[in-house]
Parts: sequence; C-alpha cells; structure tokens
Amino acid sequence: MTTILESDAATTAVPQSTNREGLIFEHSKRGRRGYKLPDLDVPDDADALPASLRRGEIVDEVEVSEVDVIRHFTRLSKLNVSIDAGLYPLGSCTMKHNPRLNEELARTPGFALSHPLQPDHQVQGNLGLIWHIEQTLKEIFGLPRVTMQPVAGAHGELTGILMVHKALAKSGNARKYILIPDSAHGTNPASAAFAGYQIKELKSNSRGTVDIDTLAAAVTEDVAALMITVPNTLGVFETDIKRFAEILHDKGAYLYCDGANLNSFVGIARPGDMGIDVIHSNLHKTFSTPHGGGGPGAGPVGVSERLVPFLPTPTVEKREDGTFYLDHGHPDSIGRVRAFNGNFNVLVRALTYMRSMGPDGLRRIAHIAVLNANYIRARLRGSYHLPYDAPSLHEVVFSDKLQTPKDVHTLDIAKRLMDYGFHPPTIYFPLIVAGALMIEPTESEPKEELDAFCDAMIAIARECEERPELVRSAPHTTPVRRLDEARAARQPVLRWKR
Amino acid sequence: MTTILESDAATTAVPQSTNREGLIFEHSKRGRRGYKLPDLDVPDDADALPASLRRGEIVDEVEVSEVDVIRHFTRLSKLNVSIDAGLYPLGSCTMKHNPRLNEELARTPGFALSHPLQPDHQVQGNLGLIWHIEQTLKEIFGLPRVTMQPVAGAHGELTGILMVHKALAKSGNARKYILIPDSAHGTNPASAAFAGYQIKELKSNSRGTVDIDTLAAAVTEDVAALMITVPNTLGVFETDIKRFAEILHDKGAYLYCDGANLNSFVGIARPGDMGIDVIHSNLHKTFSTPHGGGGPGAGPVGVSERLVPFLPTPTVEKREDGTFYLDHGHPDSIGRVRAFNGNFNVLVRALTYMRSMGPDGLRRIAHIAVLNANYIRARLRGSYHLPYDAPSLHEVVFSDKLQTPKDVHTLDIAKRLMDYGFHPPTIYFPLIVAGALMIEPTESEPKEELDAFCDAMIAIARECEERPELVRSAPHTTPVRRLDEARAARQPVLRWKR
Amino acid sequence: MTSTWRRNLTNVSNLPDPLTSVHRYISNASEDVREMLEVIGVDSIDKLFETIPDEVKLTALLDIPGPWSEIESRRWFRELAAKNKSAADHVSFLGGGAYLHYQPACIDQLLLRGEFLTSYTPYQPEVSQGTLQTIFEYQTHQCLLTGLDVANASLYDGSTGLCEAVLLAERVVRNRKKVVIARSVHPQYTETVRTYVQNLGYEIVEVGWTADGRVDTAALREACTSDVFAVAVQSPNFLGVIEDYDAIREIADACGAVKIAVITEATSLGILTPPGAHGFDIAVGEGQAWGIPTQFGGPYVGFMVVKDALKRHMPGRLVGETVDVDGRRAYVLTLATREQHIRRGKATSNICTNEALIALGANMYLSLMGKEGLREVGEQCLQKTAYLRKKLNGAGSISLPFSGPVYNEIVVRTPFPATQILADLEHEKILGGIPLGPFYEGHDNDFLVAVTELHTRENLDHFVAALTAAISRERR
Amino acid sequence: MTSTWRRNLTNVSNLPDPLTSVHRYISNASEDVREMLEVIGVDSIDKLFETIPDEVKLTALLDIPGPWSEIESRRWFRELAAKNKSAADHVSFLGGGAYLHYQPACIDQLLLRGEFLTSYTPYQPEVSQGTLQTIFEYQTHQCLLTGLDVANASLYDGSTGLCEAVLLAERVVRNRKKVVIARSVHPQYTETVRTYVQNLGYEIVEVGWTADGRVDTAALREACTSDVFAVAVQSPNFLGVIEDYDAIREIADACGAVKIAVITEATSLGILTPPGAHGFDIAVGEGQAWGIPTQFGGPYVGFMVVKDALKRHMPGRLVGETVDVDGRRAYVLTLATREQHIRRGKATSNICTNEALIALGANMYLSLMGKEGLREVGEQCLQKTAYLRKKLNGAGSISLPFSGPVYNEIVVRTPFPATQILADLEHEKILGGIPLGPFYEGHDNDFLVAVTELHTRENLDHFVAALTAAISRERR
Ligand SMILES: Cc1ncc(COP(=O)(O)O)c(C=O)c1O
Ligand SMILES: Cc1ncc(COP(=O)(O)O)c(C=O)c1O
Repeated sequence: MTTILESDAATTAVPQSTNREGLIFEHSKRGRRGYKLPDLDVPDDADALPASLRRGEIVDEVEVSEVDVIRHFTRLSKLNVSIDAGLYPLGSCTMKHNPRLNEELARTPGFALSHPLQPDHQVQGNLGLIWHIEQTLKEIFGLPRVTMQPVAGAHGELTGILMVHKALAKSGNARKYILIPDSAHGTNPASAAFAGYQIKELKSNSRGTVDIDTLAAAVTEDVAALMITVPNTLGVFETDIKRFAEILHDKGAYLYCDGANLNSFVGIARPGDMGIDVIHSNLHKTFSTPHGGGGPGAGPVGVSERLVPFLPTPTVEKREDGTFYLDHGHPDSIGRVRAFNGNFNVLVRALTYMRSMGPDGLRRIAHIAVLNANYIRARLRGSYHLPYDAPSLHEVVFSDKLQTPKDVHTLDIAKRLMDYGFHPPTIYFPLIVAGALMIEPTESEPKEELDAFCDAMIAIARECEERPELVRSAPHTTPVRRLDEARAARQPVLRWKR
Repeated sequence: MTTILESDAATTAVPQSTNREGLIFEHSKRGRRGYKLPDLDVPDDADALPASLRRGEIVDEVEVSEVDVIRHFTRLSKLNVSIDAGLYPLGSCTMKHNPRLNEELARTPGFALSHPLQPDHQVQGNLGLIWHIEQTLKEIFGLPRVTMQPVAGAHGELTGILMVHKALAKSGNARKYILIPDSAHGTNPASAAFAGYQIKELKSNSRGTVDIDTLAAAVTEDVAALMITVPNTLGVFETDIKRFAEILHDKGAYLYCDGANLNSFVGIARPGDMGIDVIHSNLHKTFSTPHGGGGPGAGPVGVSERLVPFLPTPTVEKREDGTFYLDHGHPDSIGRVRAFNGNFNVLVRALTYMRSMGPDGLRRIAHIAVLNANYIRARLRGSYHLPYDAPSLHEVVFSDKLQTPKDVHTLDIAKRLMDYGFHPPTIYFPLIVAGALMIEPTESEPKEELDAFCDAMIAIARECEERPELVRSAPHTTPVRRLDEARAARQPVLRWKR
Repeated sequence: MTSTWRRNLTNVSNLPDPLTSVHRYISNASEDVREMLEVIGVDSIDKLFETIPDEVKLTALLDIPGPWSEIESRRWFRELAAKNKSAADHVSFLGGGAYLHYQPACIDQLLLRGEFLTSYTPYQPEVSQGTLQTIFEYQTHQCLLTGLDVANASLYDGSTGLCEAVLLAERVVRNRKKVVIARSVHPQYTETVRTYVQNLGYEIVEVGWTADGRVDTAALREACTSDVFAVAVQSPNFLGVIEDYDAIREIADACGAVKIAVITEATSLGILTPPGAHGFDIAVGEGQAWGIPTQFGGPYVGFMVVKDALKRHMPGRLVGETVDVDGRRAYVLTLATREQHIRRGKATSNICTNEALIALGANMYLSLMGKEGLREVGEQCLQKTAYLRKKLNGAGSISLPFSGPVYNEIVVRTPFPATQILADLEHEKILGGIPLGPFYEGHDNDFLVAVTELHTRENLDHFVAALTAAISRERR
Repeated sequence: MTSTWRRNLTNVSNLPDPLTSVHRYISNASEDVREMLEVIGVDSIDKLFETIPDEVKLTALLDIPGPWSEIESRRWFRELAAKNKSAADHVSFLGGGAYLHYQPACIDQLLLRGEFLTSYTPYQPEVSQGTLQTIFEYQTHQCLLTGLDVANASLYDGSTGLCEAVLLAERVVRNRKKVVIARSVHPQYTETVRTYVQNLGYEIVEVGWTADGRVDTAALREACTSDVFAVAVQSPNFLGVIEDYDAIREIADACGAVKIAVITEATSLGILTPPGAHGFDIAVGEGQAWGIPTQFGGPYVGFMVVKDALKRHMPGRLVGETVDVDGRRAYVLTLATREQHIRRGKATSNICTNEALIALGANMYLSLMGKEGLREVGEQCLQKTAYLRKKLNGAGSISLPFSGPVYNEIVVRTPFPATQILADLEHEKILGGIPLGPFYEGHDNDFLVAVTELHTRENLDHFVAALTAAISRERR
C-alpha cells in the first residue's frame, strides 16, 4: 500500500508493519512445526547408524509453522518488482512475458516425476521432447546440430569454445587466443579463459561495431576464434558478419556468436546463413522461460558441420522406427558438461513457447521487439545522449552525458525511475559507453507502458535540470532506499548469526 | 513499494505509476488478442443459425493481449490485503489460514473434471467424499444427519428453517414466529423471513446473552423456533443453552443454532449434546476453505432425528457392498435447495482440512482461537471500552466509548489501523454495541502478530488523545484514501460506459 | 464412525494436555501459550472455557480420522478421485447446465494469488480496491453481454439465481401470486424455485413445448392471466433449443408480467441476440461455461442483470464507482440498504457470502477472450454442433426429436433406452450424454448431447460411429 | 523438418505482411504499430531491419510447427508426457543423485507468484529486497547444515558445482596440477570435471574403494603426493556408503590438499555429521533432494559452502547484509569483484544466470521442515533403508556387496544381469533401481536402490517380494 504519509506516526508505522519482514530465523520459536510426516511404519532400529556418524541437533535451524512460512515469503515477494507487474527493461536480459501455459505443462506428472537415469525405453516422451526442440532450434539457427545440455548462456559459451579447442587441437594446433570485442559481455572472456584461451580484445569503431580491417589484422595463425555478440550489446547488427566469417575461416579460425540477442532477429535471419560456426541461445531470454530471480535457464549450442563430432555426449537420436535413444558413442566429443540431461524442464517450457508462437509468431517477436526499442529511442533522443548513432535493433543505449554537468549520474537516474514505478534499465554496461543506460523493452510491452516509461524518463531529465538533488537522493518510495554497498563489501556479513 | 516521499514530484509520480490501474476496458485497443483457438475443423455452415438469432459484435467488449490481462490482475491484486500477508481480524468471519494442500487436492482431475449429472456408478469417488464429510460433521455436530447441499451460511439458514416449517406444518401447524436475539447476524432474520416466518426480536441481557425468563415468556404456541448464535456475536457462550432447548421442546418448538462461531468450541462440545435441533456451519470459516474475496463457501446443515425426514434431496447413501448412491426418495423432503450437488469442490477442501487436523487438531483450533482472542482482550482492555464484561471465547467486542469524547469514532480507528498495516476488525456489529469493534484473530495468528496488532491499537488509542485529527483523517498510506460512499449511493455508477 | 454421533458424556475425561499438542497450521506452541496465559492471568486454557457447562463438554476426543500428513492426504484423496470416471480420461458430451469449455492457463494461476484467494468481502474499500475494481469490471461485462443495465457481484448459481429473480419480480409487481415457468427451463432450477417459495403462497404454472422444442406459445398465452407476476423461459432451453424471445415477450407484456430470461450456457451470449435486446427485464443464469471447471456441480457462479428501474430491488452485492478525499476514482460496495446486514428481515435477499472468486475467474476469462474470442467460441460451438447434428440425422435409426434452432446442445433419440446406449458408449471411453427420462415423462429413449470448441471433428465422427455401433449391438 | 536447416535464400520472398499478424503474447497490434512507426519516422517495420544484409535475410517463414492454441499444446505435450513411465504411475526406487522426496504443497504455489517467478537477478536492491533476503536466508541454511562458513546463492547443479570447487582449490593452492577424486564420487560428476578442466593441464587421479564400499585409504595415501591440490570424496557415496571423513582429512592434510566433500543426497545433512565438523574446506553438492522434482535431471540447484578464508575465491553470487541511507537493514549482491561482469577473463567463474528459483524452493523447504523436520526426514530414510536392507539380506540369492554404513541407498546384487531383473520389476509397476554396470566395470549384476520417507513399509515388502519372484523367474 502506497502513497504519502502525512505524519511521522504513520511514517514510522508503515516501515515496521508493511515493509519490514524479519529473517525467517528471527521468526523461529521453540516447539513450532511447519510440517508433518506419516508416523514411521517400520521398526526403529537404534543401530541403523553408528553414533559417531549421527549429528546432534542442527543448531539455530528454524522452528516455524506453515502460516509463518507462507506469510514470510508472501511478504518478501511484495518487495520485488517483476515482469508480471510491468516493464522490466534490463538491457541484454530480454525480460519478456513468461506465459503461464509453460508453467502448467512443465508440471505434467509424466515430465516432473521422471528420473534422469531411467533407461531410454521408459522415457521416450522426454527424449522425444529433446529431439523436437533440437529440430526446431536447428531450423531457427540454420545449423546441423544443437546440444541441449548447457543450462545457461555462460555454460553454453564454455561448451562452444571447448568444442572449438578440441576441433583445432585435433587438426594439430589448439591455438592461443580468442578475439573478443570490447563491447562484449563479461561471461565471454571468462568462458574463453576457462576453456584454456587467452583473450585479445578488439576495439570497436565509431559505430560500436567491429571494423573488418581491425579484425583482419587481428586474425593471426594463433587465433582460435572470434567471439562476437550479434547484434552487439549496443543493439547494433554487425553488417559485415559474413565477411568476418570468411576472414576467420580463411585462417582456419572459427566464428562464435553469443546469441543472447537472438530476440532481435529470430525468424528474420539465421546464424548459420551468416557463416557462424557456433552459437548459444539463452532460452530464458528469447524463448520466454522465467528468469526466476536469477535462474534457472538453458543455453543450447548450435554448431556447424565441422564441429558436430565434438558435441557433448550423450546426444539424442531418432531411430528408423521412430523411437529415440541417448547416443554416447562420439569418440571426439568434449564429454558431458553437466550430469544428467541438462535443464530438461526448462526445455519443456521453451518448446511450449516455440509451438505457441509458430513461424510467424517468432518473426513477430523480432519485429515488435525492434519496433518497441526504436520507439523508445525516438522518444528519448532529445532528453538523453545517444553515444552511438548507428541504427539499433532490439535495445538502445543512452548515456548520462547531458546530465553529468548537473552532477546527476546514470545511477541516480536509475534509482529515480523506481519512484515512477519502473525497474531501471541495465546500467554501466556495455563498458564502451561511459554511464550507459541500456534499455531493452522486448516485444511484450504495450505502447501505453512504453509511453509511461518514456514520460517518466523525460520527467526525470527535467528533474535533473530543475531539482537535481531530488534525483541524486532517489529512490524515495521503495521499501528501502539507497544502500551502503561499500560497507557490504568491506565487512561482509554473508549469513545470519544469533 | 512504500515509504515516505520527499517531494511532490515523487508524490505525484507514485499514485500514477504504481497505484493506479485503469479498468480493463480502458486497456482495450482494436486488434489486440488475448486468446487463440484451434482453427475450425468442420465445414463452416452459414445456415447453422437463423440470422435473426445472431447478435452483432459485442459493443465495447475488450480487446487485450494475455500480457495486458496478467499485468492488470496482478496489479489489482496488489491493492488487496489478505490472510496470506497478515492478520485479518474481521469478527464473525473467522479469517483463518487457508492451507495450500486444499487447493492442490481440489484440482485433482478426477474431481475437477467430473460432471454433476453423471450416473452414480461413474462418480463413486465424489459420492464417497460427500458421504465421508457428512460422517465427519455428524460426529463434530453430535447429530444424526447433515445435508451438504447448501453453499453458504445464509443458504443453510434458509434450508434449516424450511425444514422446521415443514416439520411443524406436517404436525398440523407451521406457526408464525421465529425468535431471534437482537445481537444476531442480519442473515438470520432475512432467512427466516424468506422461509415464511415473522421475526420476534429478543432483547439480550447485561451479559449480552438471552435470559431464560425472557425466552420462556416469548415462547408461545405461535413460535416455531429460536434462532440463536452460539457463542453469540459477542463471543459469549449461552450457558443456559440446554435449558433453552428444554423450554422450546416443551412447547413443541425447535432450537436453531447459527454455527458461524463453531470455531470457538469445535472438538470441545457438540451442538447435538446441547439439545440443538438444527445447525449450519460455514465451511469457509471453521474449516478453512478460502474466502476468495467474498466466496465461494459452503453451509452444511446438521439436524436432529425429528428433522431427518425433511432434509433436502437427494441425500448420499452407502450400500452394504460399500458403494454409494444418490437417494431421491424422501417424500417429506423440503426439496432441493440448489441444482446439482452443492459446492462440491469446497467440500473437497474442507474434508482435506478436517483430515489434516484430526481430532486433537480440531480441539486445538478452539483452544488457540479462544486463547488468542482473550490475549487481545487482556492487552487492549485498558485502552478501549469493553461494553460487555462477560467472559468471551474466540472473539472480543470493544467500543469507541473512550474515544468519542475526542470526537474520534470506530470508523476512524478502523481506517487508522490500515496505516499500521492491518485489516480492520468488523465494525458497528453486533448492533447492540454502539460503535462496536469486533475482533476475531483465529488460531492461525502467532503471538508476534497479535502483539504487533495490539501495539498498533494502543498507539492509536494514544493518537486519539494526542492527535485526534490524524486518526480522523486516516487512512494516509493506502492506495486510495477515505471514499465518498454517500455519492456512490446517491448517483450510482454501477458499470463502466465509454 | 457412521453411527457414533451419539456420545455418553459421563465417562471420565481422557483428553490430552492442551500444552503438549502442536500443529503445522497453528503457529503458537506451548512456549507461546504459557506466555499468553500469563498475560491473560489464568493458569490453563481450560479456564477460558468455563462458560461452557461441563454437562455438554466432551470428555474424549472426537472419533474422526487424522491428523494426516500431506503425504497421507494426497494418497487418500487421489485414490478417491481415481474412482471417478470423468472428462480426465473420457471424451465427454455432457452438458445440461454444466459445460466443459477451454480454460486459459493463466486464470487458475492468477486465482491462486493470496491477495485474491485469502481476502474476504471488500467491506473496507481502502484496502480492497483490487477486489472491488474486478467486481465493477465483472458487472460491466455482464451488462455488455446481456444487453441489460445493472448486474450484481454474483449469486450462488443459476438455480438459486432464478429463485432470486422470481422473488424480485414479485416485489416489483406485488399482489400477484402466480409465476409461469417453461417446462424447458432446467428442471433442477424449477425444483429449486419450488423449494424457495414453498411458504410464500405462490403458484408455479408450467408451460410445455411444441414439436420444434420451443415454448408452446398458445399454452403460454393461456397461462398468462392477470395474476401472473413473472414469466421465466430459458434459452437455449434444456432441450438445447433457442427460444423466440419476442413472441414470449409479447405474451408476457399482455399480462404485465416481469420477463425473466434464464441462461445456463453462458457462452451462447457470445453469438445469440441477448435478452436485453428483446425487451426482457431480467437475465439470470449460470456463468460456469465461462471457463469454470464442471467440478461435480460447484462452486459455480450465478449472474443477474436487470433493467435500471429494478436496481434497488437487486439481491446481492453491488459495486459502484466514487472518489476518495483526494478526488481519485475508487470503487466501493453500494446500495447496501437493500441487504440483510442493514435491512435484516426486510432485505431483498438473505445472501451474504457469494461466489466472488468464481466470478473473478469468469471476469478474467471474459477479458482474455474479449470481443472476438467470445464470438469465436460461440461460432465454433455452433458449427461443430451443426456438423454433428447433420451427421446424426442421416445415421441409422437415430432421430432428432426437436426441429428448432440450437446452439451447442441437441436431444438425440434412439429406439433403445438412453441408459443402455450410454452405458455402451462408456465402454468406448465416451460420456455420451444425459438421459432425459429422469427429467421428462416418456423420454426414456432420449438423451442430451453437448458439443463445445474442445471437441475435434475426430471426436464427433467417433461419437457417431460409436453410437451407431451401440444401436446395432442393441439390435442383436 | 529434420534436415531442412539448410535454406536457399535466393527465391523470392513470400513473407506475410508484418501489420496483419497478431499474437496473444504480443500486445501491440497493427493500430499501435502504425502510431509507433510514425513517431519513429519510418514507413514500415522492415525499414528497421535494414542493417541486416539481404543476403542473410530469410525469404520464407521458418519451417517449424505452430502457432498452436493452448488447447493444441495441452494435447500434444500431455500425450508426449504420457509416453514416459515415471513415479507418477510406478513405485520408484531410483536415486543415484536424484531423489523423490516429499514436496510440501505450499512451495510450488508460492514459487508461481510473479514477484518471484518473473523477476531477475537482483541487480537493483531497492526493488529486489524480496529475492535478496531469501538468498541471504538460503546462504544461512547452507552454513548451518554443512557446518561451514560461507555459502553462495547457487550454482547450476552438483556436477558443475564440483567443477567449480576443483577450480577454486587450484586457485588457492596454486602451482599444483593434480586432483584426487574418489571413484565412488558420482561418475557423471567426475566426467563433467574432466570436460571442464580438459585444457587446464590438470591430472585427475581416481581412487577406488574397499570391501565396505568406503574410499580405499591406502590407495588414497599413495595418491596424495605433494603435487595434489585437492581431494574430493562423496558421502554418502555413489554406492550409498557413508565415508569416514576424518580418515580422509588426515591423509589430505598430510599433503596440504584442499578437502572437498561432495553431497548428492542433501537430506543426509539432516542426520549425518556435516563435512565442516570434520575439518573439510569445501562442501559442494546437489540440493535437489530438498523437495525439488526429479524432472529428468533439471533444473536442480548446486550448493557450495566454504571456510571463511576461501570466501573471496567463491564462484557465483553472494548476498550480504548492509543498511540503507536511513539506517534500515537491507541486503545486496556483494564481493562482485570476483565475478565475470567486473573481473571478466580473470573472474572466479563464468557463471551469471544461476538456479535462483530452485534455490528459493529449497529455501522454503528447509524453512518448513526446519530443525526437527530435517532430522525426521533423515531418520525415516535411515530406518526404512535399514528395514529394507535387513529384509534383502536374508532373501534368496540376493546379496549386498558393500558392508559399510549407509543412509538411504544400497547396492543390491543378484545372480543375474541387473537390467534383466529391473525389466522384470518394471512389469510390477516398480522402477527398481539403477544398474551399476554402465558406471563400473564388472558390476553388471549390481543395482542401486534408494529409499525415502515416501516409501511405505508395504512398498518395501512388495519390492522384496517382487525381486525374489523376479530372480526365481530368471532361474527357470
Ligand atoms: C550478451 C550476454 N552474453 C552472455 C550472457 C550470459 O548468459 P547467462 O546469464 O544465461 O549465463 C548474458 C546474460 O546476461 C548476456 O546478456
Ligand atoms: C454470525 C453469522 N451468521 C451467518 C452468516 C452468514 O454466512 P454466509 O456469509 O456464509 O452466508 C455470517 C457470515 O458472515 C455470520 O457471521
């Protein structure tokens, strides 16, 4: 419940009663119970466990009722903003509508109660589902195979680069470097490093993209691959992508595409047709599986013919008779990248979404996502600085350059947006933009919501002129106000203690 | 998101952006769609319907997407307070915890997808469930039969009084009057009237209960029944209840018990053992089925031997072989009080709850509900006037007598409680208390929550002394503030119009 | 347990100590209890119950099963549900006032939000705007769909809704005691009315149908004497046939009766001309078809929409628009002087708890489907039914006794008892229809078949094949 | 569709007009699009895509199924799910790193709240305190259960968790290249480690077990040379046997290796002495057993808890406590300098998206069960397993190859190939266990049987009966 309070009495009343919810450990009271099990129906055998192996009571673990638990998590949930409640324009995260049908079907008992180590003949439904989503992604990517094993984008990156490494090693020289533009997401260099490579950073040009010459110069015999995001983190498409592929392929190197931004061209163009050798896609972005406060996700990886032998094992294959099986027989495989079968129940959600959208719907995603971003771009242009003027697709990156003279910065603008009821955009990324405000509305947003957001952004721009202090001290209407993050890092308190 | 705003800019920002949600009709935009059906797979026959019977487009009906709908209802939900978020002490409504297991099991396909007009042999599970819940309520009531057909307390009242009427009519004289204490709930007289009776009101005594002599004097040959709430709406138990029964029975009249307050003595004492002839119980109160913003509920009615022949048809009976059937053969029945089988899926929830609690759990409900109410009574005694001093059970009724001198009234206190994050108690009921504050915490509430509530009530009592205006102008922190209810009634606007 | 309801209270108490007991739904444990007893100033919980005389106090625990863990409850209730045959594992053609329509996935998940599920009647508008605004929207949908002016927040169901409509009509007309109800109104609705009015001195006159399955207007004209206060017809009626509202209105007007239209298949409003457009005064009915599970008959939701002139006679809750002290638009329960908590014995109805959550589900359904979806659902029901009707008409010794226009339900007749035929279809995993025999004398060979947008052409073809096969089996 | 991934882009475009299309998940319709294009100042959507060269643009729609209505999707996906055999219709004794435990009803319904389901990583703490505080609580539960100091917000799963632990250990010890992993660690975990480190120049040394099924300490001592940076054991191990942490710690300490305890059955922490109490440095494992569905292997949740000294080497998100400008306690993501978005190529891990919602479910489970419930689940698993073990020991030609102490999983040996025996049990609607043959040479007659609190005595007795019957059938 919100609006202004007229009195300190009320003021103090509210934080306590409606905003503050103690830790579950602080609700604990001796003797309370939140569960019941059936009574033990077998003899109680005192020697079932050697005394030395039996722990004492779990000191400080909670004792609460079911009521306490439901109240606690219901109240905490109210402190979050979410896609279900409105625009959540985190650039690069593709915060789109998460259809409830996906949740319903993922809970189908046959899926939810199946076990990862059942023999193939018992899980034909699951194997069929994995096979069908691979077929669908093959068509979307324009590539011959896709592994469904990786459980996140970064996991897919590692998987992809490991395949490149293995392929090169097999042909005699694994090489030393991965080229990565300075606009790239942090997981790219991190994944490349864990895959055993050193990173060479490519400076982007004035459009924010990679120059052919810069690339050509950088691609030596030591370069294993270029790892590039298409469109890049400015939302700008690498128009020369096909030439990039040629340059790399000429030198025996690979083209890795970070597909986090697939939402902007799904159904419009296909990575495979661009000469891309490897691409991961975040199903929790383009394919609507819920972000869940940070996860779970899935990061399937599509590869070109040359890399097929190196895919993780097992793969799912279809027999003549229409049955499916797990194929462990890939001698050149990099091995498995996770136990069991990846985030299977995320795949159920994603395939449900792909079927709900269909070919025309997928294309419409890109159309409207790009339309929405460009609408925001058009409406906010005058009010905020646009560091890169090149046409952008599904997201637009502004900076705080026009506001800094008033000593108001991106962080302040982000916080002030909260007072207007919006989640802020991604900020200070990509790194090539000082004070970046990275806005990705996705196709889900209706025009009214975009207008309300733009109105708020414009109002804030005015506030920066007229009442900068108001913006600098924002947020004013959130359950808590600005936090002392330095303190959190200086003297870390990472768990509750009595 | 709540707390104080430091500036009008923010102030005005919030109501628009986080509090205000337009009507779904105001979200409508031509061409938007929130649904999809499979394409029609049969020939489209233009003559399927005579043109004269076919309506044109449903003017002004909405056109919105699924996103619009989910956003709309999610945002609206945030404007409600609820049991899941905290104490909801509406007296007489028994706002207790609604277990989620009840919801899960009510959705079991075999229940949810069964049809009310299936033959008995196809719905043995459903008939068995109705039979089992009747057996359980028989034991709880201490009465020989219970009809599960009524779908709310008031519906049960009508059913019960109709049975009384039919029974008396059968024995020659249906009689004229139903006696109802002045403390009774409004549905009592309303139901009695629709059952064909006139109401005679009984004045309650200084304890707020009914005097034996008052009753004895009132019970003439014209009296069909006494309709009494046990414990009454003050939470005070009618200690003479057994004598009441005798007095009525001596005169050939019946004792009807409004069981809305069963929560205070379930498992402790049984209506049947008190000489009660008819009792309805609100399953949405004592037996935890969710109130859902006003319903649905269920109001099963238990009866004594004398009234069994008059129960609504059909009844559920069990055969020797353990199978169940619907028995329509009750010549003296009052008939059916609703199509089909009552609120069956409310019964599933209630029986789930009865099983979860078990005999000891049901008794504990009464124990802790009464303990919680008396705890509040003890803590608030000094701060608020207690019009009736008699020991009360599951609820306690205060008045605004101590506050009126400062020209602060019950309504103001109720509204101010909202600023402290609590739903107000029931107010201005029972009518025998001027400015009543009727508080029923139920057994669900933990001591901490009761303390927070009492602290708030005490703080408000202090505010009434020190800053009455603050209380009079409350609430200050709700999505909307005090409403012009007179205007709503004077010029009713009961639907949206373009 | 069956017969233990009698209890001897004289034996000595063997009740467990209240302090030892603990339950997952009850937060306060022994430590809390002790602290609270101290504040109250008594030394035991039992002391708090002294106003209940010992002579009626139980001396033993109730003899009922439990407490069960969630694990045990899941086992027992799922086993019980598994004893049902239902649309979960059969293709169902059952209607007769309860229809299996498409249920959009998001609705049930939204209804589980505690803010909707665990709040109550919005007596306190400042903290209940969510519920209030959704009811206001629901009322608006009802008006748009029925072509009438004022809708209430909900009634128990269609059958009790009809009762309320009859009572309303009598209040309006006054001093008349007859109500005419078409025999083709859902028989259980009429039964319910008989129960409701049994002590009010009304006479219920039933009027039959003609060969086309529509109300027999000649008989109706005869029945409509000057002491009739209301005429109630259902369309589509219990035989699936769409009534001629205008013809009926004319006759009812002639005697100054209130015209009540009963609707048991709410989706029909998406494609059929609404009662309001034909001058009816009251539209009352069952909203279950708007995406609510059939769940063995309830909870459902009754709707009532009336002409503006009747609004102060309306039963049940009404939500109206107003403003708060800051001038912001807001919603509130209004015209409460009609209701039992104010008017008590003189209220327009005794209803208090209604079917709010079901109405909210219907409201979400109507918003999701919207203008176009409501039409398309109607169109698909209509077309699939027309397809089935054509196929049956030809087939073997099957006949369709009623020739009038239909929406999504038809009466099918075979040379054999409906119950036998249907039992036969059951083996084919088909719930084939509802026998008319129990409802209407001399219709033992007839059964009611309902079709919705959920039926595929394959379902319909299979139904016809299975039915003809069943008949030839009976032949032998 | 299978092989249409190749596409000729030269044929003329046959794409539909963007303006005509409409979808329920996309609000903006043609009217909106027109208004917006005008503001942008272009006359078509295609104009916005001009930076994508025509040479790579599709000229036809993708060749994939859809769009499907919810009705069609429900049919297709439910049919697919029905092709599985699972614990939905069988009694399952499958474990091996994925366990079927009691799932409290309220958890899934709470997880469906949009505030949890549809928010993302709490980068903006002022509007994400709900998620942040639950993570802080989750971290606390992990510390209490493992007896260690600092836990992170979650990792992908147990297997990748072990990878991260190995990488962490190497960062700490430096300049050593050998890691010792017990062969009784989940084989798929070890496989995953091999994949992760394949280009980092580590050597993985495996150590076997002795007759009791515990790590062969002699072999371990031999393996623990001065160039070993970490020793990883699992307890209970893949054979179900509980390891002797102290013995292993001593050996590892002797060579200065980081001691990693792997836990795949998280409920065992409710009753077994935790690794922290035995001086281990890192506890890492799979949290699925805390009420998460087995769902064919994912999503699950990896947990990692370390000694305080290692916290700045921790992979993944960490939530810490702080205050806001008004001094109110609040929570925030912290020590971010470890992470990829700051440290990029030098980060402690590449993880970004984790398993937050699953961790939240586990957090709810741990809170509901609490101190007493976690113990009781452990006790019931222990006792029911002991009961089954006793019954099997006697029975026919069944043997239990490993004599060490167990928690809720045992290896069962018969004279016949496990796959044959299990196929036989399948006919009895029993998913009887996991064959060890595929994981360990020479164990073709062994299979792994898991028991939890969900098994009734009747289930266990029936299992023994069915197993002995299966064996005698094989005999013939
Ligand atoms: C451009 C880009 N690349 C990679 C990633 C990493 O993907 P994930 O978070 O699924 O590991 C992200 C997600 O934030 C991203 O935005
Ligand atoms: C004392 C009392 N009697 C009767 C009723 C009516 O019950 P229901 O609302 O279920 O019709 C109520 C409910 O408010 C009540 O409190």
